Amino acid sequence: MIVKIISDVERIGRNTVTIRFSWDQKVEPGQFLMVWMPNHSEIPISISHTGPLKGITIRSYGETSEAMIGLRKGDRIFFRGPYGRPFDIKPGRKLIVGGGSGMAGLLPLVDSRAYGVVSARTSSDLLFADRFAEGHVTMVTDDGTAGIRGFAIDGVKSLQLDEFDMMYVCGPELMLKSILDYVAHKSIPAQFSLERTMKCGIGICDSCSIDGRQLCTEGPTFSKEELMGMHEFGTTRLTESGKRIQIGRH
Amino acid sequence: MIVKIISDVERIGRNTVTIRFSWDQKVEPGQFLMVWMPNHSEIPISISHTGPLKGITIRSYGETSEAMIGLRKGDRIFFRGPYGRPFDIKPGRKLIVGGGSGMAGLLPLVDSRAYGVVSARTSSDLLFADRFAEGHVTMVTDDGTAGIRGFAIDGVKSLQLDEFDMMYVCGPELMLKSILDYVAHKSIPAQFSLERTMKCGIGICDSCSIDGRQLCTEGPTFSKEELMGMHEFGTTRLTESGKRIQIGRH
Amino acid sequence: MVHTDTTVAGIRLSNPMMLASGILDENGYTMLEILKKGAAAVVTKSIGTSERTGYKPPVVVPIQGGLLNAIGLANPGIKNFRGEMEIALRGNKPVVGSIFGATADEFLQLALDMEEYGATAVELNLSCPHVAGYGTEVGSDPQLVEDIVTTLKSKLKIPVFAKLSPNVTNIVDIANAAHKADALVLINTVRAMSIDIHARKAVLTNRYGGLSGPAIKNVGVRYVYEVRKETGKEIIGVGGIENTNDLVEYVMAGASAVQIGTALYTQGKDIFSRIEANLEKFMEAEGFNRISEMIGVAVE
Amino acid sequence: MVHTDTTVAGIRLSNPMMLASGILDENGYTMLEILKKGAAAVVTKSIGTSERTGYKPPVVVPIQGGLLNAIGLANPGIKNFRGEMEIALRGNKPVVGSIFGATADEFLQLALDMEEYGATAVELNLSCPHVAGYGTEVGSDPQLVEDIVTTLKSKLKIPVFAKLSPNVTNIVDIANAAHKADALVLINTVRAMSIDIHARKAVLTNRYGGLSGPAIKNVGVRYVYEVRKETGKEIIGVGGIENTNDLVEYVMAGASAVQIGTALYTQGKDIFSRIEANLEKFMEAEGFNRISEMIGVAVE
Ligand SMILES: Cc1cc2nc3c(=O)[nH]c(=O)nc-3n(C[C@H](O)[C@H](O)[C@H](O)COP(=O)(O)OP(=O)(O)OC[C@H]3O[C@@H](n4cnc5c(N)ncnc54)[C@H](O)[C@@H]3O)c2cc1C
Ligand SMILES: Cc1cc2nc3c(=O)[nH]c(=O)nc-3n(C[C@H](O)[C@H](O)[C@H](O)COP(=O)(O)OP(=O)(O)OC[C@H]3O[C@@H](n4cnc5c(N)ncnc54)[C@H](O)[C@@H]3O)c2cc1C
Ligand SMILES: Cc1cc2nc3c(=O)[nH]c(=O)nc-3n(C[C@H](O)[C@H](O)[C@H](O)COP(=O)(O)O)c2cc1C
Ligand SMILES: Cc1cc2nc3c(=O)[nH]c(=O)nc-3n(C[C@H](O)[C@H](O)[C@H](O)COP(=O)(O)O)c2cc1C
Ligand code: FES
Ligand code: FES
Repeated sequence: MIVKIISDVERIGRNTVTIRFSWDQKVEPGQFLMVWMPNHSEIPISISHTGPLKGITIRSYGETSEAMIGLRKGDRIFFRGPYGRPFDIKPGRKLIVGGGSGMAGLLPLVDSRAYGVVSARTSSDLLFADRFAEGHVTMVTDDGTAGIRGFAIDGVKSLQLDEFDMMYVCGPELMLKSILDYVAHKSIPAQFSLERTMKCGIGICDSCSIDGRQLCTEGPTFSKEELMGMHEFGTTRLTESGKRIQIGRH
Repeated sequence: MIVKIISDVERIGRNTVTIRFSWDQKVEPGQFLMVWMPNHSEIPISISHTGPLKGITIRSYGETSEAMIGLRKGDRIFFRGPYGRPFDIKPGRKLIVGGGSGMAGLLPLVDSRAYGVVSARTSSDLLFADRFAEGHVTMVTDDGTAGIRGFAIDGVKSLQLDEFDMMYVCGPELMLKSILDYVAHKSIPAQFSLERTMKCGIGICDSCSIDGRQLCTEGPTFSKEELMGMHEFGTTRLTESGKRIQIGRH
Repeated sequence: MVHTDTTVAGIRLSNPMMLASGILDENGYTMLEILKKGAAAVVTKSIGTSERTGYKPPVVVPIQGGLLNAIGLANPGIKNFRGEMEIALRGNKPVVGSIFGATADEFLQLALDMEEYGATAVELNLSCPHVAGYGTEVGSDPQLVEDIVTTLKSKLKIPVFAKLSPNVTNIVDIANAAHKADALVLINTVRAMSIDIHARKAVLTNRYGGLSGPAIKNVGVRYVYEVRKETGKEIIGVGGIENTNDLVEYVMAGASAVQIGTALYTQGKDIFSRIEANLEKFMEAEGFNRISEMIGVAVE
Repeated sequence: MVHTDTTVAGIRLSNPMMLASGILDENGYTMLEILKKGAAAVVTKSIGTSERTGYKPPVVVPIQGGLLNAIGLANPGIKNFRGEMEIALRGNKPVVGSIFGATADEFLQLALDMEEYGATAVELNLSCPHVAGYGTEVGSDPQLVEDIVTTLKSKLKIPVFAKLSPNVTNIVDIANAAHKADALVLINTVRAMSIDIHARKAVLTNRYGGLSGPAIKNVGVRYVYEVRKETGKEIIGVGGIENTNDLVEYVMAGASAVQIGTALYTQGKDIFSRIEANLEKFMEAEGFNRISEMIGVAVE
């Protein structure tokens, strides 16, 4: 395991923190770490800050992420990585679509010209909407407490897609699916970062697989074209035990 | 094991052959190989030809060397290496003193200005005396069948040592000892290549050691100064079992 | 002409390589992909009677020389595995169902289900080194091993492979106990552990795990050689194979075929086709026409 | 202030590192040199009652991840070893006499000679994996292990270390059988084999050999941890240690001291002083003042 001292913990939303630590390692947007909380578990977390002072942004969903957001400056953080295929960044104007904690992995892509569709269940869960330039963001909430009431796809539909050179999407798989269905036959190129159960992070345990490809090594980013041919995308996945289940909203 | 096809076997004396094979590996004069004869044993052999077409020169003393001199062109040769600290070659005029098969490891040092003292039990055992330039060699035999009757040291004593910039010596340890004793307090610098029982070739089995140093890794070449401080040099060594015995003539 | 196809326990294989149990073989689509990539057969991850989530991660730790794992026999339960078998079998190549249980009866039920699902053979995991009550605890008891194998052989039509543990004092005793199996699979992982010195704690949640990869290759070769020499049984070699030379080493030690696991991580999925191409070259250069000519040639 | 000195079985060591048996320890002068280079103690190569030349070379094969060896217990016989002990003892540091035998009586005679020669302790090689009648064949029989250890403890004044084999189904049984020993040494080499695919033959003349080096480090850590946890005994850890982190991993798994063998080949003789310097830095950074504070901290 790699071990680093936490230089800063910033609370950035309800149950959500960004943990910073210096780590002299080249990482690219879209890559992730397997972060180990001794006495809890090891979970995949995207790298939200890819400069020399690295950062990860965690929302607490369960035992391990809960423990992780309790970490303090000066504590140690244990992890392995970086893992995964990064986004293939295309020059030009970016459309960034993030659902829930999915925005964490998209943050390194945000630049002054990027436009964001940031969605969440409720307004206090909206992540990194403030990182886009003035007027460059559409917010979407399930409950309508901020921005458009609806799902991420509704935010996307409200935009003129041909203004953008590439679309980058991350969030729950059903959200990704709804967006893929919408853009499938449009000319905008798109890349999607998926989340599935991950145990090994290195392409051997098969828990994260989709249509024979491992999210942890061949993904988590996939192009529109790659996803379009996949049977499992948006339909079924394996649980921790390896049992096949229908994909539902989290 | 490294395996090579033998490109040539040259008989160069009584029970002595040179085996050639191409091997794309930098080796330096004084280094050796651990040569494996499957179904026999594995023995240390100096590299007598250090160019791209490598060569080793073997005299048959026992089972394994006997089998080795029976190898033919087209056969395979198995070995590991190169091992050992090479001679530290000093520019200038070389005095090369070889006893018996000890000449094999000295051969790569022979150049047009080098002078040789080549010794053996009897004339038919003299090795590589013909490789020195006309008039640049003194032969010595125990039985007087060629050159000076006596031991290598007698050949050395017949020379003006201050004509040489470095002396390189290889042969039975008692021969080396007699020469060291002679040159110890003379100004000529000298290097000696030793032979002791070798099992591993990589500095762990302790069978080749002398005064805490391993012939196979820290030797087999040692400078005059290094040897002068050694208790074991020319006095005792360990046998294959690890039993300490007095060093006698082979 | 060089032929890289071979036969083990009567099963024809287009080359001597199978995917090892537990690596990329819980999802039917992944198995299908591995078959497309050139594996001659796949072995499923070990399946038990009921669903288990296994241990909490870390369940795999990359270490020098290989991997350490303690997945904890996570599996969906045999009934939930039918669908994955169906998908994998679309590859039209052998699919071996690996199963684990605590008793002969459990193994039998699992094996009958696998047979019904269309498995080409069953592989008995008698050797998982890190779950109490299963694996090695079963596989180091010669009487129990004999019971299980005998029971299965009397009821099944498909071949039975017995996968043995290297974590025993005398492998030949166990191999003899499993003598009715159609082939023996050697070896499962070697029991090991990794401690994180900064966390001051074992990394695997289960603390103990199984070592796989290059670190155990020469251990596997030794078991294959010894069991081949002492029992003459057909053997499938596994442990640390990551290139053609490794495969040949196992075959010369007595393996009729091999399985590859950890190298999927270090070498990628192209490993099967890459090794197959190099194997042809090796056989050509060394004058072997068929795999069978190489099996056990080093055994003496 | 950081202190790297420690104690095992009542023997004071200037640091936790000893030279492992069988590596650079058949010649007294070499042992002396290793002590000068920073080892806190040396263990001699294993000595038996009579002279043995061992197997014909190849007796050592460098392989990926370490070394394979089958020296075959070459040794000059105990009577011829007195001289080497005398030379080694000039180092004024502990010299542990390793011995091997087939019976409790043989072990006793050897141990009494070692004691007379001035050995600081004796280490019983109950674990050499490749000579019939010795080593593992002795060390996997709990009754015989208990006999040997009990006999020696009743007659010797110096401490007794029992070196155990990893090639057993249940190490805890053997460790319990050796419970009267002052310390347990874990592990000896793991049984393995290397085949040369061009020669179509096992490389070692003895065919089977013992695997050492990094490949077995995590295996050794596991044995130390398990035996420490289950028996609480004092342990000397050995197997694949080549840097400070490896040493600390063994200590946190429960070792009071360690031995280093194969790394002499990969890292050279300066390994002892290099590790000692880095160990001080590690302890300082991690807030440990003494080795004893680290022993077994990962055991839970
Ligand atoms: C490639 C990848 C990158 C990721 N990056 C991030 C990141 O940057 N930040 C981050 O906070 N999380 C990220 N995740 C998700 C994170 O790994 C999970 O939230 C985490 O595994 C939950 O572990 P836990 O033990 O805290 O919760 P668990 O106890 O495992 O889960 C608690 C409950 O939350 C649900 N749940 C788990 N994950 C999610 C989720 N992502 N969304 C909604 N519900 C969920 C579970 O189904 C369960 O019901 C990423 C996942 C992947 C695969
Ligand atoms: C660093 C090194 C380099 C060497 N280079 C060469 C070389 O280039 N060419 C070469 O022919 N030999 C060389 N030798 C010697 C060679 O290794 C031995 O001759 C060989 O080990 C003998 O093995 P064997 O099985 O044939 O004979 P064994 O059966 O081991 O020995 C047969 C008998 O010959 C005696 N004997 C063994 N070696 C010698 C020797 N060197 N001189 C005289 N008597 C001996 C033995 O004591 C024994 O009585 C070298 C040795 C070393 C240590
Ligand atoms: C992550 C992982 C999971 C494994 N799961 C199983 C399993 O479920 N059943 C089984 O019989 N062997 C299992 N094994 C052992 C492998 O099948 C194989 O015997 C071992 O890894 C050695 O081969 P390798 O070095 O090629 O990986 C697993 C190995 C690994 C690395
Ligand atoms: C060449 C060699 C010879 C060995 N000889 C002995 C021996 O005589 N007695 C013994 O108890 N262990 C012997 N061992 C085992 C070592 O003492 C040690 O237990 C093992 O090598 C693991 O440690 P390492 O990885 O640091 O080498 C030998 C090991 C090697 C490599
Ligand atoms: S997490 Fe194991 S294969 Fe992707
Ligand atoms: S030959 Fe083994 S130490 Fe030199």
